[in-house]
Amino acid sequence: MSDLNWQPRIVAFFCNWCTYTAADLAGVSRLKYAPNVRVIRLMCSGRVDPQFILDALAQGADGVLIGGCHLGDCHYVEGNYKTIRRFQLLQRLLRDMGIEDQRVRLEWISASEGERVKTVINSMVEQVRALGPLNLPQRREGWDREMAPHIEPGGASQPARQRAQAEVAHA
Amino acid sequence: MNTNNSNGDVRIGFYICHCGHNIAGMVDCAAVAQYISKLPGVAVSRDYKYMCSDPGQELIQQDIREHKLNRVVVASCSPLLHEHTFRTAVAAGGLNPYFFQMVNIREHDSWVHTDRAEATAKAKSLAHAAVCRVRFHRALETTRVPINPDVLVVGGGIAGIHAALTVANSGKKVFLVERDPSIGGHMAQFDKTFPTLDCAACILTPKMSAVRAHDNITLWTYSEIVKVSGYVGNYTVTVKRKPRYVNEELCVGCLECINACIFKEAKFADEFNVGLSKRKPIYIPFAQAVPPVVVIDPERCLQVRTGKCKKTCLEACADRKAIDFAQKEELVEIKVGNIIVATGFKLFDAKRIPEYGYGLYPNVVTAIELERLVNSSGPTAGEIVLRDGHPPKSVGMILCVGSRDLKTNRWCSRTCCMHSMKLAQLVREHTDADVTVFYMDIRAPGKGYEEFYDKSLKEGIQFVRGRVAEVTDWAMAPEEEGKLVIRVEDTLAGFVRRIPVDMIVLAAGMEPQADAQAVRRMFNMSCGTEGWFLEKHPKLAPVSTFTDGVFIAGCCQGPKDIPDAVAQAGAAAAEAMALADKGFIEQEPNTAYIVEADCSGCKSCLPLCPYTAILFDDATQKARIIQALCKGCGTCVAACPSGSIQQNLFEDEEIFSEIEGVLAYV
Amino acid sequence: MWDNKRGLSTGATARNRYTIMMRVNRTIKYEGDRVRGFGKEIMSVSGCERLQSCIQCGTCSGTCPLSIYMDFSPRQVMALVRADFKNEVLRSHTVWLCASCYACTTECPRQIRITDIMYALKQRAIQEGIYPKRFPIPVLAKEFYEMVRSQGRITEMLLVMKLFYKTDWLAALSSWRLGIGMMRTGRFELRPEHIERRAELAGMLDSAGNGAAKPKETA
Amino acid sequence: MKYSYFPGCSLKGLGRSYEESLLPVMKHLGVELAELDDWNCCGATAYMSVDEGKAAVLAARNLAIAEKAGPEDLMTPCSACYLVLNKTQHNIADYPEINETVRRALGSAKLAYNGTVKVRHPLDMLINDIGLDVIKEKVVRPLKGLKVAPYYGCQVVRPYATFDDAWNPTTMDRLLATLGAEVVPYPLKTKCCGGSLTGTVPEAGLRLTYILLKEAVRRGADVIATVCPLCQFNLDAYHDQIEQRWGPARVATVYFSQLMGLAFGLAPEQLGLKRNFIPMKPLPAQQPAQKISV
Repeated sequence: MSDLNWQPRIVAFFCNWCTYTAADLAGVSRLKYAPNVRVIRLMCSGRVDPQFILDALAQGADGVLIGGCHLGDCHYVEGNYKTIRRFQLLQRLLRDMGIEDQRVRLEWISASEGERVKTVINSMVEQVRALGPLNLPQRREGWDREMAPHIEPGGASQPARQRAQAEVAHA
Repeated sequence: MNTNNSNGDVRIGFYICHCGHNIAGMVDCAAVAQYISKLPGVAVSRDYKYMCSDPGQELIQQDIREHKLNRVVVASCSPLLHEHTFRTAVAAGGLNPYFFQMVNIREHDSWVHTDRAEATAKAKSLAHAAVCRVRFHRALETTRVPINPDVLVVGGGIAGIHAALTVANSGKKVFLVERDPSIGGHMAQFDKTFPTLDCAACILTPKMSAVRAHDNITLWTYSEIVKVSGYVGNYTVTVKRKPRYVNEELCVGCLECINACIFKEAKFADEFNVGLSKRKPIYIPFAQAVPPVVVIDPERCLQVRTGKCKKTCLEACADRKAIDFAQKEELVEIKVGNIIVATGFKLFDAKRIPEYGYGLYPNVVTAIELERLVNSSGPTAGEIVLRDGHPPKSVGMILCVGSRDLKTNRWCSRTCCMHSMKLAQLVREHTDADVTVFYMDIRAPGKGYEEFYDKSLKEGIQFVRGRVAEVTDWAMAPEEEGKLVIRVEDTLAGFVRRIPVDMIVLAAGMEPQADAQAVRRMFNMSCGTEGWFLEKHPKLAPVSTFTDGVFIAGCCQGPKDIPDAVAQAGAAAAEAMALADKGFIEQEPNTAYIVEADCSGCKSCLPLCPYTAILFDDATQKARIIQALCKGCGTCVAACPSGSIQQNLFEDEEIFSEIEGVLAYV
Repeated sequence: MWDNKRGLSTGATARNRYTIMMRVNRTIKYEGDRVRGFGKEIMSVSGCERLQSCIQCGTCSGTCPLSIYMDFSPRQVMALVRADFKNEVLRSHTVWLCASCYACTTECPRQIRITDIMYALKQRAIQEGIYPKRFPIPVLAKEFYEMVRSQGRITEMLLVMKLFYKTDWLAALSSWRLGIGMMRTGRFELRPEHIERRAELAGMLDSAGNGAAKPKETA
Repeated sequence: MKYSYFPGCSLKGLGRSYEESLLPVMKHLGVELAELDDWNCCGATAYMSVDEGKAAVLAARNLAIAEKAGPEDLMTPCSACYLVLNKTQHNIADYPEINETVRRALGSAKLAYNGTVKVRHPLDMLINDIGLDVIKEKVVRPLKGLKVAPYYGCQVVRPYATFDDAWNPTTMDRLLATLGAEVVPYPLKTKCCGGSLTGTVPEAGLRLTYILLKEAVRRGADVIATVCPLCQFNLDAYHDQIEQRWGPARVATVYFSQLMGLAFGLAPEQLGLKRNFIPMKPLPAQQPAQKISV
């Protein structure tokens, strides 16, 4: 935790039509931004399953960024409205888990907003840097140790991902 | 095709592209290849100068054969650029093309970062993710959907006209829909065209008539698109046909009705002459209008507004019975395979720059107003006169009005330099006025344009380099009394000047149409920040949009002059024709499907699909996805509570492994 | 000192001089005449960064009510700053003729805050002592600065008296009619206005440091 | 209605007739003005010429005092003060380095500023808070037949004001029309009066003043209405020098608040009108006789 070389690690889910294209535009325009974000391309932000976000955090990400088309501009008409709905539910869950709002952000970035990719990524990296490491994998171990006496044998050793799936199956 | 579908014995080939200096300049490609080579399942890991080149592709194919690869990962540019190239290469090597994954380390890495170590680390982790992911890939087949060969062209300016004629000449059916009562657009208002000074009407009118006469073109003027649904090859479009209260087939354009109208005086601003002349409630847009029929302005016509008119027009029309007050707005549905959007531009409102006094001083006019004045069919029959009827002795032309200005529009409108020089030459031709052009930079880069600039200089037109600060009517010197005074720094001479003139012509720039955002949404296009429709690629796909089967041409994509608009219209027509002639499109196999065994029949996916691709099978009590209708957004996949919906190319396990991969390299 | 060649001499006297002897001036500039980094330094002052995108259109000069008296027009000053001609800019009296009416800032199509750039240049000229010694405008600025520092407020008549004293006391005499008028209308006031907590203000100004809001000087 | 009030140095000196007229007019409208405790000079344009950081500190001290005093908006009638206080607001918000300088300096006097004060000009407040309807009700002596050239000067509309247009402001036009005056179209309404250059470089500064006066005369104005103490002084005090240089351009210049006072029926003596170099002519005939001169 006190690692001086710690750098925020952020996993991003960008929709193919707007935000991913905008990130391409940022590249073509040679804009410079922080190297801490790893982009995973999906066709639509509506494909972002809350499990993806939880899994990324559980695997050691310090933050998750979701990028989609502006409302009303979705390539698939209304996928991004579904994204908001899920995102808001997930936010509640994350708050209950003690994960700060700034760690998981939803942003609308259209294909022409390369500049915005830069500002969003830079501001997010700074916010997460200020919050410090999330360290969810280590924290989970701690929780598991606390809970171990209270659950039946075998329960605690369930793989992390499956549990994450179970938790938000109905989000 | 190779049918190796087993995930057991995975043999991955990894290739990282230098892209010359583009990637290798910021990413240590050899180190990435070295790192990846140690990952489980990686049989080959190489770095190479240009993976997209023929030898690069050949390298992949050779490795597939020699090393028995069954998965390929290429780390290079954006998949939006070269995914197709590499999939084709993989297929040529004998593998199913979907055993391939691409890593974007150029646009998303080397071009946007400045620290070599960090950029290299990012490349490693992105490549790691692709290697994790690709092992879950499966062999997939594309599906073919037939294309309706008919084309819709939206907008009847010069771009729309040219696109419609080109497509129609190839033997395909075209629907040309125009909002105004006549086609012709802005070009119809021009007197001459630069740089050859040939008469706009002489070159445009034949094309307009050809549209009307063409067997393959259905021309709907005074009509607007209200709804677009479907997808490339199979669009369903709803067109609103506004009532013009005149039957186009019956009207012969004799104009008797106009003379007979109960309004004896023409008293309403004539749109075609930008308000410089008046028209009646029943009118013909302009002499060469196509279709050459009259139209009734519902806002002005007594009969339409109140139902209490003597209808003298009907009497004049007599037994031709072309006037029909019973006409109602109609919604017509058409089916087309491709759409060309050529909705044009709107002129900047010069009142937004109060310094130039448009709207305040009567002799400050816009370039299009002067265009009408100089036109022999215009309101003054071609005489350039001030509001008091006298010819001007001096004319100042102010460029970049509403262009290159962060307070209004930041872009260059591209045509105003040439347009203003053309008008300056016409003013010199028609009057003996001194003409001074106030410019920031003269932009004359087209064929024959520089020569045109030179001709302007030789004709004695004065050029002052400086952006005009203000136009006033208060005099500081005797020669300024009663004149409009331009205050400007002559930046080449290096001092401020006050220049009195009789008439000022403002070269108002171009703006996106007021309803561009609504149109963009309707056709599922993107806009740049300025509001111009966004092309798929600025260089290599300049008339395509991000929506297949929707193309753009002319000024709706950005300011351009007639030659460029026509060239773009031709290009858009060719793109549409190429798709139509191919006869089918291959759909990316990224559709969703139901794992029936897991489906609980809860129906929560049904309302999510905007394409109604999900049905509920009452017999099996399970959901079913119609592959032909699914567009592959994956919204239902993310929502399915039992995890029984999956998406090809974006399977849960593929994405989870990608997440794991990007976080694996620390 | 400022350039005498560009002084306030009228065209007529200049012409007379030429009839006697044609004087020539070398106007070429060598790279050594530039002070590298000066443009960057000015552009790094808060509010001046947009100078980079100046397109030399001349709207600033055209809209400036005082450009007609300037040796370099505001547009030229922008070009000179950007090209690192520090000595030329600081010696010109353009910056001192700026009356801070903000017309250029409002009208600039590139939204360059030209008035603020003029302030930044005035500050540097004063810091470096490059301005005409009895030229009243910088003297006024300095006297104003001192009076506010010590009193917290300005007593205009007192400021004017000091200005006359330090620049041209003869001018004070020629303005006697103005003085009489001021007394007649009850506007003549030499009793210094001041605030109560003068020490507090002085402390605050001290702790603002010397040019704390300015970037480090470049070599 | 209550406002904090920052008069600025000029309103206690050369521009005292501005305050002399503004205070009774505001009182007449039921507006309470609470003068800021121990306010200091805003720094005006001169301070920015010397040290930008200190200029920000000077203005910020006033803002901090206003913030401490209460939630009321801060009204300041002087154009220079209005500009400088607004500019400082923007600079503190936009530039972290200026914010830091200000924070440190204020801290040394145990002051702080959180950016909550709204700086308002009387014109803004009269039109948008009080409203022309209310003002109209108070008019007992309409300025019928009085031709007024509305002169805003530069700094009140540029570049930070949001209550009016920078090129063609109309708030004072509308106010004067409400008072019953005839508003003369005056295209120079936002041109610079010469500022402090009238004193330092009269050749340049006074010429600007002359152009303003000449055009007002040419357009038949009886009086110029202004909102700025420096403009009023420049347009009023230099007529002999202007006459000497370029010829006569005689027209009186008064504050809009003085015209409001007259229209409200307040006594001219109460409005500081006797402080003018060029006296305003008595109001046109149909008004009850009244003496307005030195």
